[in-house]
Amino acid sequence: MSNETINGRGLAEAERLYRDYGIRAKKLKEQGQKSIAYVCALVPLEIIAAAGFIPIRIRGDVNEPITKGDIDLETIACPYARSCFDNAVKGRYSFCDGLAIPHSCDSTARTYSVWRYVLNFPYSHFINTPHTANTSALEFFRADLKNFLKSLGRFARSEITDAKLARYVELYNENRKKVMALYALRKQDPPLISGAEMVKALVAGLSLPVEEASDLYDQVREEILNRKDAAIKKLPRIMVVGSAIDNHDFMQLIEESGANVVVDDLCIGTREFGPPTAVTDDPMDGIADRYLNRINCPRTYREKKEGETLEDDLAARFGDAGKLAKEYAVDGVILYMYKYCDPFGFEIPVRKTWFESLGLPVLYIEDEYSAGTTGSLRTRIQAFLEVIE
Amino acid sequence: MADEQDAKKRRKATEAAGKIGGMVRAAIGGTIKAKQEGKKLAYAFISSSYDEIIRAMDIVPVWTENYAGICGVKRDVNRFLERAESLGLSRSLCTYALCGIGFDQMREELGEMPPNSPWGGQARPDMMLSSGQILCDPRNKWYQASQQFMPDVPIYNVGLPWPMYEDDVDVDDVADYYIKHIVKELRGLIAFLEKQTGKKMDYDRLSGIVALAEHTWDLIWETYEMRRATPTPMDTGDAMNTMVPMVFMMGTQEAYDFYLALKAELQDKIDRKEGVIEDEKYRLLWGGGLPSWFALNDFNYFNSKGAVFPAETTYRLVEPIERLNIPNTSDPVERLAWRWLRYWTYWYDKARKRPGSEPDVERLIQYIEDYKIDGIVMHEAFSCRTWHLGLIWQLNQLKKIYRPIPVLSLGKPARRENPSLILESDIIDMSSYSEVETRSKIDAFIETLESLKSNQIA
Amino acid sequence: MDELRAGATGCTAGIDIGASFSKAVILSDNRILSRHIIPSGGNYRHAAETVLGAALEKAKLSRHDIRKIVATGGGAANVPFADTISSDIACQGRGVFFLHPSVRTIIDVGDLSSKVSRIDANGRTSAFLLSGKCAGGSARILQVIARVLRVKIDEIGPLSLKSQNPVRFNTQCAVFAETEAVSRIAEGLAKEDLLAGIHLALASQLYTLAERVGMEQDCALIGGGAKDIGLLKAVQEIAGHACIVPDEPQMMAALGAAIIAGESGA
Amino acid sequence: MTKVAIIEEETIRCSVIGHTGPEQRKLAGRVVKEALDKAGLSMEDISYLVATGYGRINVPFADKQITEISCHARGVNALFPEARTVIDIGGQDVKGIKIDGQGKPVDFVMNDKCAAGTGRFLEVIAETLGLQIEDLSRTAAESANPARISSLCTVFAAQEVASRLSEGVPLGDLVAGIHQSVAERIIRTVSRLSITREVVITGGGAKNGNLVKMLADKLGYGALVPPEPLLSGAIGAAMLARDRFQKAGPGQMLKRPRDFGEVTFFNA
Ligand SMILES: Nc1ncnc2c1ncn2[C@@H]1O[C@H](COP(=O)(O)OP(=O)(O)O)[C@@H](O)[C@H]1O
Ligand SMILES: Nc1ncnc2c1ncn2[C@@H]1O[C@H](COP(=O)(O)OP(=O)(O)O)[C@@H](O)[C@H]1O
Ligand code: SF4
Ligand code: SF4
Ligand code: SF4
Repeated sequence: MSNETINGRGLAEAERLYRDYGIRAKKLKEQGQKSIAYVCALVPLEIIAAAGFIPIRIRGDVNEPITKGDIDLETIACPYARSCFDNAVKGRYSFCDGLAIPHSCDSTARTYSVWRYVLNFPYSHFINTPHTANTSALEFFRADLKNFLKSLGRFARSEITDAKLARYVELYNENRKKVMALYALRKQDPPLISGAEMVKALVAGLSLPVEEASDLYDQVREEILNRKDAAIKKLPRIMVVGSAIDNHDFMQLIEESGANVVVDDLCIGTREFGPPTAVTDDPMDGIADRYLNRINCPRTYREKKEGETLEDDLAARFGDAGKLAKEYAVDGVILYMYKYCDPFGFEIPVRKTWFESLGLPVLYIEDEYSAGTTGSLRTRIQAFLEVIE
Repeated sequence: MADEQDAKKRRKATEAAGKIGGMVRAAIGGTIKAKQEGKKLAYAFISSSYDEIIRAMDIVPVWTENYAGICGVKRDVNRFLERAESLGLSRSLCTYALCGIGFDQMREELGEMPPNSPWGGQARPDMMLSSGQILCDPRNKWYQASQQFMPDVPIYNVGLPWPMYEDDVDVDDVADYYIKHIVKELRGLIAFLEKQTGKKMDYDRLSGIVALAEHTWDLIWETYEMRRATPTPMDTGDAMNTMVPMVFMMGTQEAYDFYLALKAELQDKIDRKEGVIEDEKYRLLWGGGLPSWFALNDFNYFNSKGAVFPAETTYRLVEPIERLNIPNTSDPVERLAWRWLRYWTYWYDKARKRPGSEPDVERLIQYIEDYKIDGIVMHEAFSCRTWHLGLIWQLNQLKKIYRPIPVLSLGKPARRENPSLILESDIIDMSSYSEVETRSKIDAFIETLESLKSNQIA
Repeated sequence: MDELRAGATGCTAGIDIGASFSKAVILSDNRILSRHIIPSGGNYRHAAETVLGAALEKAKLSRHDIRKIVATGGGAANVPFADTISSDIACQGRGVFFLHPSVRTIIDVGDLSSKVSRIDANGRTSAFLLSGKCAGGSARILQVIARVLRVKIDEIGPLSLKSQNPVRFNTQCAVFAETEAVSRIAEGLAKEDLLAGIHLALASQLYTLAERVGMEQDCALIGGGAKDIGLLKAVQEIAGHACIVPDEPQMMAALGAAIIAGESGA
Repeated sequence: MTKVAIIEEETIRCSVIGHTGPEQRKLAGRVVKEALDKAGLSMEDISYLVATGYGRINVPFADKQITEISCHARGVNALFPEARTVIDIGGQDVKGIKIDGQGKPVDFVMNDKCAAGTGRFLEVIAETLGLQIEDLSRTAAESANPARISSLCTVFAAQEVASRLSEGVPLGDLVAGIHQSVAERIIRTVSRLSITREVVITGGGAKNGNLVKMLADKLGYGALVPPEPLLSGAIGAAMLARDRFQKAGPGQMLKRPRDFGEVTFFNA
């Protein structure tokens, strides 16, 4: 199957799918295959896939000035969300049949109506992901996901059985495992795959049916393992921590400045691909649990337990990232945030404190989601690397 | 000469609005005093459906947004914003939160109130009540950020969702699991407060306070409706003051009495046909956004140009209780939950009847009609996404779906053009505000209204 | 000539004191008798005197012949002899409507700021937006670049049209644009490609502003920037349709002011 | 401005400051030659050469490019070992750098998007008023009553200043107001770091005594200024060059011919 669906191999194929994003889904559409566009890692892909749709993650484009999107959306939304919206308004996702938006943050939730009306997809749905993570919230979320499932089922005119859900839980878990296997190639020094290559591969996969994405990741891995001429040198090892990065430009900038990006805590990165969905009797239990409790995004409030010290609390909130930093032997951390991103913004001081307490130097960058900022970022990054040296 | 003219046109503020300054000062002073007396203080966010619960537990709320607003009015925010920035917080975040965090950090570091704090300062809390509702990220993260330098102060985060407006989802179909969750969150809050105070909740007392609050809701709603009179007896400039008891004192007798007095005053003004200004030429709707607290004078400027604001969407946080269709229940917590859900979904059914409409747009249309509105004014504060995202779109949508009001169409089939002005500045950060520029925008807007009016007559 | 004199009892004048240029238009019975434009220089009051004087001279009139004078533009408050002041938005609207009654959207690219407005079928403004407190989205950047490239401002438009390959221009700041332009040229970039890139960047800002008030097919580009054919092309490209540039696009506000002066009673 | 410093062991052998035109590459070569001539040295005598600053990539004959952040930190540390915060006011940007006792930067912030609040702002105002940049400080000192400048934007502010001057506002008051405005912006940028003493102000802006005084007023304590603030970056670069050379050990550095690469772009 893989050879028939994916022409070209590994990195080259990833590059093609990354550049011509959505091309595969457009092709499949000719055969009647429908897809649902979505924003944010908090949308349960298992449900969309089980309903018979390809989930297509909406991307921004750092090289494309935001124009049409600004007509309906205030510029005080985060620039990443604005760019995603701009691209959608410009018709890059018009091949999709529906839209799913979760309550990730103000920049997405408060603009749901704008997305819904301006893009005018035949189907749209808002997933009301709770902000707090307790048992009541989990129950609520489960009910809300059932509601999503029902609504999708109505649109698809088909019943979404538990067996189908369970099947996609399995497929997505497998997919996530393959991504993490790619990450493992970066534990070596120098890493076998660069940060920029990684972004391209991961993003490419987000526009494919999950089975094909898994194949793609396999092929990339195979190619990397056999690659003799990789130009990756031994350089300081950097971890990038922040909200969402879906263009390779930023990683490339870091790597051009004389460092290797070896791991991250990002969307379209380990935050999204790291945690698997628990296999439960009712698949929805595992799904609700993953998207509320396991995806460790600051938009979900995790409370400081009684009697916990501040250090305990930080360890509970950022321990995952800290573990990765250790596993991948990083030399420094770049905290990367978009302007107007409240969920991450309020955590910058504690995150900085936390990484510094692990002995890691931290560079904090607030960016605009535009390749236009490259020039001024270069100086900051180079200076940071000089500090690490 | 200009002064003379201004004097003639000078707006007549309500007496009620005049009382607010004193009330706020007393409230803030009161929290500091309460602290000294050993009462329990809680940092809290407005519009989080927990006012009655806090009051019933005798906890003294410290409204942190309010205090930031006060700093804004007093034009003393810079040192707190800069402090927050130096902690690593971006200036693009909610400036209320930045001001609050900056202030708290300074107080903690000094071990006392920062020198010359506006109105005596913001007292150190015994607990913090976050609001992880669908409304706003900063209220979900602000207190957590403050814990970095107040690790001993516990937080309870109340997560209160409501369903988003969808074409194909009826609120009643989902209300079940929403209510269940909201009730649990509120009960969790009660348990938390019981633990913090060592006292048990007195549910009869809570019921009493909920009932008082609901009477207050109705009363407030009536005062809003009274402003439909021509000339309007009160405008938004005043409402930005008179909202204080609604927002910060809900569930108290004082708030109820305040609105009782306001209602009587408005009735009196209506009977005497006394308007905000003598010669009311344009009726405007404050159609969204929080005001710039340091520039409330701009409302006077509008007034001096013959424009009044009989209505605003901002801070209109009540609907008539009866119309909320709250199911019968003797449990005050359940009642709170239903009121919450129904309030936020109040406009959904109306919106469903007009294709392309949306609850927020529907509300604008209703107010335009009820208050005989000539124009809309909105404010886009850069630091607050919550109240300011979607405004442009609402305006666009309004133009698209709203049928022309006959008087303005002048027999022509043209769409009604709603004149619009979007000011760009912030709630408390003055660095982005320019009075000259704002006023010249207002001038141009008034000219626009003038020419539309003259079209109407022609 | 006598005819003109005869009509002169009903003469009105509009004066637009802009940040960079001051303009005056003298109007009689809906006919333009004369118009004049001079650089504003540092002293607005002086500029107002001079530009009106010159316009009067062209029309062979004296101050007494003018029934009413309306001032507009950023420096309007400095015109002591004006009877009233009117906002530039209203004036532009009237001016454009006078010449091109079909126009519904007006994009004014002035020296310090850009303004976008919509007018209805009666020539009244129904909505408008101004660019912010940053000169980045205005015509000033064109002036700056012209200086860097050592070409006359009138030449940048034609030069830009030659570009096959517009670059992406990063700097929004009208001041730092100079530095970026200098170093890009030093890197060997062709002047026309740089210009075309700047035109695209500016046009896209203008377009977004225009779309916010509602851009319609019948659209006019005015102000000093409208004289730049490269900018015009870029705006049209992004908007996907043609834009009218009135004769003497810089004079629209002054013209409108003169019209408003004529309307407002005796 | 392009600056060159040559150091030998601990001492500065010589330094030269030249104007940065559009032809950076050509200029860098010329200024270095001038410095060498002054010191009586030739290029072969230079063991290691570090280029820094906005145009650092345009110095083809450098052994290494290092950001101005590290260089300023190092340079200031060499001059004032007690310094913990550096405020660098350049023409292209304003930077705040926190440094440790070794002169390593530990944190930094910069404003390089908007000319308001940079040295460039002052240049534009000086140009508008027909003053020399060197005279600004003195002119401002004449004022007891600084005018409030309401525009933040450089372009708007220049306009505002010009028209208020014509309204009869005294020149000194306007210039003082402009200084006030720049000082506020700088403090706003730099206070994103928690500023700790001692504070050193460098870069061209530090040559402006009035500006330095206003900054000190806002800080609430005095700030240190190097004898030639324009040179801190170049000195730091030279120190870092020496550090690198010493670390590598003599003979270890590759000696490659330094190409002065004169290039001119404006042949018109
Ligand atoms: N031929 C041209 N091409 C490009 N820009 C021009 C041209 N002529 C004038 N400008 C620009 O137009 C601006 C002046 O426009 P104007 O509408 O008169 O502004 P203002 O009324 O604010 O003075 C100046 O910034 C100038 O650079
Ligand atoms: N003699 C002087 N007096 C006052 N200010 C000066 C003087 N010389 C330079 N400056 C200021 O210094 C700035 C340039 O500083 P510099 O550190 O050389 O910047 P850069 O390295 O970015 O070119 C100028 O913009 C100007 O404001
Ligand atoms: S970057 Fe931040 S604000 Fe933007 S979409 Fe993500 S979480 Fe929301
Ligand atoms: S973002 Fe808006 S609603 Fe939220 S706390 Fe800030 S000002 Fe209030
Ligand atoms: S970026 Fe440039 S043009 Fe914009 S405000 Fe700053 S100085 Fe002015």
